[in-house]
Amino acid sequence: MRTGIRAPVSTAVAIAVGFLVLISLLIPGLEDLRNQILNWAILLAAIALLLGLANLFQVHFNKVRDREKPVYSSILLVAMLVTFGLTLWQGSQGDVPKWIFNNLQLPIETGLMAVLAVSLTIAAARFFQSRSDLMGFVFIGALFIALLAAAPVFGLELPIFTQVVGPIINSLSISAARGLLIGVGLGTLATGLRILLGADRPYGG
Amino acid sequence: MSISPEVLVALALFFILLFSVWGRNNPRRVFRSIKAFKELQRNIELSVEDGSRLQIGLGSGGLLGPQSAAAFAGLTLLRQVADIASDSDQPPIATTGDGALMLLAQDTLRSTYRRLGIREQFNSKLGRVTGLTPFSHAAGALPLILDRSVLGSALIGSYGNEVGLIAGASQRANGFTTGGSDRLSTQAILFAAADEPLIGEEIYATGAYTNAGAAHQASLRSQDLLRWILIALLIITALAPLFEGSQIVQ
Amino acid sequence: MPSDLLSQAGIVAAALLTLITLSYAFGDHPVFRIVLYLFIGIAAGYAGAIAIEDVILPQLVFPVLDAWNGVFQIAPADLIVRVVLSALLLLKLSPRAANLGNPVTALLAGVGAALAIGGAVQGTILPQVGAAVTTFNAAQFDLAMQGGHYGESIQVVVEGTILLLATVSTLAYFHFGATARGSQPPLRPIVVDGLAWVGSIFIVITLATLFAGVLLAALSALIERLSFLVGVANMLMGQ
Amino acid sequence: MSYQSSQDPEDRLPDWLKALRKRQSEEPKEEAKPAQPSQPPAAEGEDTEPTWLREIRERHRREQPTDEELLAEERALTDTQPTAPIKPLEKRRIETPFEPIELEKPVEKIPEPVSKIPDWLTLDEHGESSAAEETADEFTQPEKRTPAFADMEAEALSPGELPSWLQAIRPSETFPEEDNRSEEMLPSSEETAGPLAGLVGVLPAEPEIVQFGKPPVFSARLDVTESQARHAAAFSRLVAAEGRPREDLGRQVALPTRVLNWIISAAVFLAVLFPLIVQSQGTPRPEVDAVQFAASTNIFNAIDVLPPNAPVLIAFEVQPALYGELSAPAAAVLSHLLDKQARLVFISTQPTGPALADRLLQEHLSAAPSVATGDYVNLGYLSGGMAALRSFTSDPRTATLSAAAAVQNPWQSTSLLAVGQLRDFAMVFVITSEAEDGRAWIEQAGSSLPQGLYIVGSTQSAPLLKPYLLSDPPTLRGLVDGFGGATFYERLRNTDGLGRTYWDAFSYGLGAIVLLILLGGLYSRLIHLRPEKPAAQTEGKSA
Repeated sequence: MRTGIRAPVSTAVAIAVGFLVLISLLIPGLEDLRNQILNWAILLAAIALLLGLANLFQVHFNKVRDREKPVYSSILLVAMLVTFGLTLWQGSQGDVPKWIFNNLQLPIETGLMAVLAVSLTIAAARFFQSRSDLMGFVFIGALFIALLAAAPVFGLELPIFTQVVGPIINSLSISAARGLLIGVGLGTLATGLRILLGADRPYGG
Repeated sequence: MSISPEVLVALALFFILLFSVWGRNNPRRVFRSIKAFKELQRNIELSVEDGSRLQIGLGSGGLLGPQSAAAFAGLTLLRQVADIASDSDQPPIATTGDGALMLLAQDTLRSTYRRLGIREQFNSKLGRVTGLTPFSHAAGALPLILDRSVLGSALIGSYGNEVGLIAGASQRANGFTTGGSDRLSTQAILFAAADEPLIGEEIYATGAYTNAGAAHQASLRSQDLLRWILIALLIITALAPLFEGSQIVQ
Repeated sequence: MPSDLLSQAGIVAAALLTLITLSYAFGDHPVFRIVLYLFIGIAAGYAGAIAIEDVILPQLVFPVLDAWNGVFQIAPADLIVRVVLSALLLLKLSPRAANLGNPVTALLAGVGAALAIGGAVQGTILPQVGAAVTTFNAAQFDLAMQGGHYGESIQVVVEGTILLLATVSTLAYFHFGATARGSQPPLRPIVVDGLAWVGSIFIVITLATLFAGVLLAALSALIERLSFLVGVANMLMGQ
Repeated sequence: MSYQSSQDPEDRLPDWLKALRKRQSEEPKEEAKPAQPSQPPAAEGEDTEPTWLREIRERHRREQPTDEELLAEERALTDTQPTAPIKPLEKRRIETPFEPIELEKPVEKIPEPVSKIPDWLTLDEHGESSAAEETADEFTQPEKRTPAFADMEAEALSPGELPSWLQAIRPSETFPEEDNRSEEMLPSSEETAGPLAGLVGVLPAEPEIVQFGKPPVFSARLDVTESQARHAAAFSRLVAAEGRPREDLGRQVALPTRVLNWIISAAVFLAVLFPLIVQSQGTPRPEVDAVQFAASTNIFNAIDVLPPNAPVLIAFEVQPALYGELSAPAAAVLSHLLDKQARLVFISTQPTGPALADRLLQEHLSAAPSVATGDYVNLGYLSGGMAALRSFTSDPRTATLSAAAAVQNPWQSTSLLAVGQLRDFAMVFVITSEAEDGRAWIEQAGSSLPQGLYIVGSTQSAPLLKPYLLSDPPTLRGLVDGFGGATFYERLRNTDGLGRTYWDAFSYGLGAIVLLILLGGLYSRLIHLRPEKPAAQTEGKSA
């Protein structure tokens, strides 16, 4: 059995669908077609998410089978299957899924975010180790101003930062952020066009 | 003065096609140096030499929005790294937090392996989701880094704050991290916490800086040209109210 | 009461998980790993179930079941396309038939690329360029000129120029094209290089401001978590 | 379009649905919701259906748009579209990609080996032939190679030795064939699809620096072919060994660094814990006339004049990770809204948004009568990202909401009876942790809201959202961000809330962080100052 679909088919699909959606975004009259394609894409993305779930399951099932840190992987598998089954059964607003979300998932996730406070402090404290040039000084200097402008420090108000220097730094960074965003937009535009031109074929074409 | 969306898209398209033909063989026309790419190349070499693994992170932004472009840049890098390192003891591993991106990563690896004639060595574990939400995706990548299963991580995709966890773990384990994102706050985290950050639009230049093909280089040149067109437009738009104002005054 | 018991168990579980997660700040350890894997599993299971509940059932399964019974919620052609695309995508599960699903991932890539282009142009580039009109405070400038306060009008121009320079030089910083110089690093035109240098300072300032924002957000998360732990400790000691 | 599920016979359901039904009937879920008048009569087929399935179905049925609604949606979706036609250039250009690209010739499937010989062995020849036929490859031309790859070529680096029995059964005649392939058969950098088809060669990207070397194609192919067996032998080992820690002692983190990290962690934790434990409230709150909080004052003023029972839409775009931070400013603003007897309507484009919104209300605002009695509307999760958001902001009533909203028809509730368009809401709030989500709402909804939009944001989103406060006309009318915003807002209202509780810890934590960064910087500069380093890094990462 030959299972490969020839690349031109995939490339043609990507280009045709991509241009259709793009044209429908730029000129009016094709909204129905676009919505149709977007509905398919939303459905396919959801199915892809399930394939992701299957991949996660497979990777960790294999680890359990191969006795490669099986405790961790079996915890993951049990947690995944129980949450999946219960949420499907009761609905995402059901009591048990809500309990799991509020008392298990949320504390860990906010906890990980809280750990970031330490990780980022360490990163900033070690910043000069890797970068002791002018830009390093500018970064740390601006970081100090931005931090000191945020709130009183050890209970002491520092109006020079909150009312004078802080707003200046903020205003400059808003303008520079605009430049950064336009640049990101240009990069996005070019990257998207490469897919539509068939020059980039990440779908295996 | 303004520019309409369709004109901007048409211009970009035209410039890419133009630069694909014009001036592409001029050896003096090159790109500025970006340290992150040099370091990335060094780490790829290192990973091939000592048989260690590289992680290419694609983020968890998904495909249905503007954030998809960042992941496409990551997929280009994946293809290029796989081309070089698939032959090594430990081929690169692609991690993501989105199902559709996982499929594209697997497709990319599968086609690369097929092209290299080693399709039997492809394994779907090489393109995987480590978690299905942004933070759980990062959490899933932590053991890879903390256990030093990967030598380094190239994070090119749409990441949020969770990138700080990955970069932090990398610092703890003395691993190498480079990367960028379409989100500015993520770029800020990487600027401080990654070994070599890619800032602004530099992630979209990944293909051109890794010799991914003529189109990548042409699109980078068209980006440059559009940049100056927009700069001109920006200056005119910003100054116009003053001149209009002074005309009114006169 | 069982619900009370459940909620108290929830608080204790949440406190324990918080404590273990926070302990990662001091170093990695096996208990933290267990919590990490628990988290990945729960988040994945929850996300998968929501995908089924909110998208796959109403968009695919129910329409198919109804069509089976001769009732068409959506046009038959549309339904057929959905079923075929979904089936092809599911072939990705099989190592041997995975290639058959390539056109479907290609479709997703095409849609993604188009949305990226649309979003970049309509959502970022044009609005941001459009926002440049506010760089110079034209109203204040006009008023100053009309009132003969030329000093104030110059101030408006200077402020605006600095802000415009921040945007323009930042954009210029990223200019990639350069000229090769043998074994020397490639060089950009001097004007571009100069502008880029100015831009790099603005960029670094911006990144510092944004980094401060993330750091403060993380600090806030830490405070909320520790406050929760203190609350639970007080509750336990009070009992 | 008619829709009847009454003919859903049980026996036609797939097994897994049957199983679910069975379990459901054994454990009947509490019937909490009354049937909606707009629903078609319950059908016998549905009686045996699980509650959750039926709820989703019912919601879905209700959401079948009428023809009129469809027309409305069509109109709505055209409103922001530009009118100029697209250039025909793209259309002409997209024709070229359909040039025939032969990626893979049909290959007869090699029968599965009956012995224990692995698959790849039998595929060796097969892989060879298909490789020779691949003409659509994207290999670039042979490029300058890095030393690493030169090493790779050497046999010495071969990762797995080929067992002799493998050597014996290996079809060796394939190699000369591979060698004899003509240059044309080999892949080049030529673009094989798309409008760039036929273009060969790439621009050198800074030759001496950026040479992402791939091995020369010819030898690489030969290498690869030979290495198939070696790698295959090594492969099972390497994939399986992924979880094994690398024995690389040279890369162990130095003890002083670990101690330093430990000290930093302890300092931050203690600085935050101390004020929380002693419940200190000594840090001054921002003054009510503080200029930097002018955007928060705007929100206060707008809510203060809100008439009772005004419908207020709240987009709850909060990632779970930042729920902790956002709970303070969100609780401050929502409690003001609840005091003004606003009718709150929640929606979210995040799957976890509705659950978090419920949690916030129950955790911090349960004292409000409307929260205690459940007199608020949660429209649930709006799936489909930007496209769905555009549809919702154009015409909220036709948007597809999640199953969670299926519990009751939200549009029949008193809060929403008077709401047909987005502009019918007295105020629209976005509570967001990410600037991108806030931006999406501003861009999609800002133009259709004459009264503008209000945002309660995270500290990290504020720098990127502030420009919208200055735009002309202002699309964003007010912003409360982070603990600072929460504390200020509580001061304005003359109340104590989460902001007050956290404010001292925030101030002390911030102080500790500033101090640690300063000390860390000094430590790096003074103690670890290596004279040769700055010279080597003058270009820096940023340059």
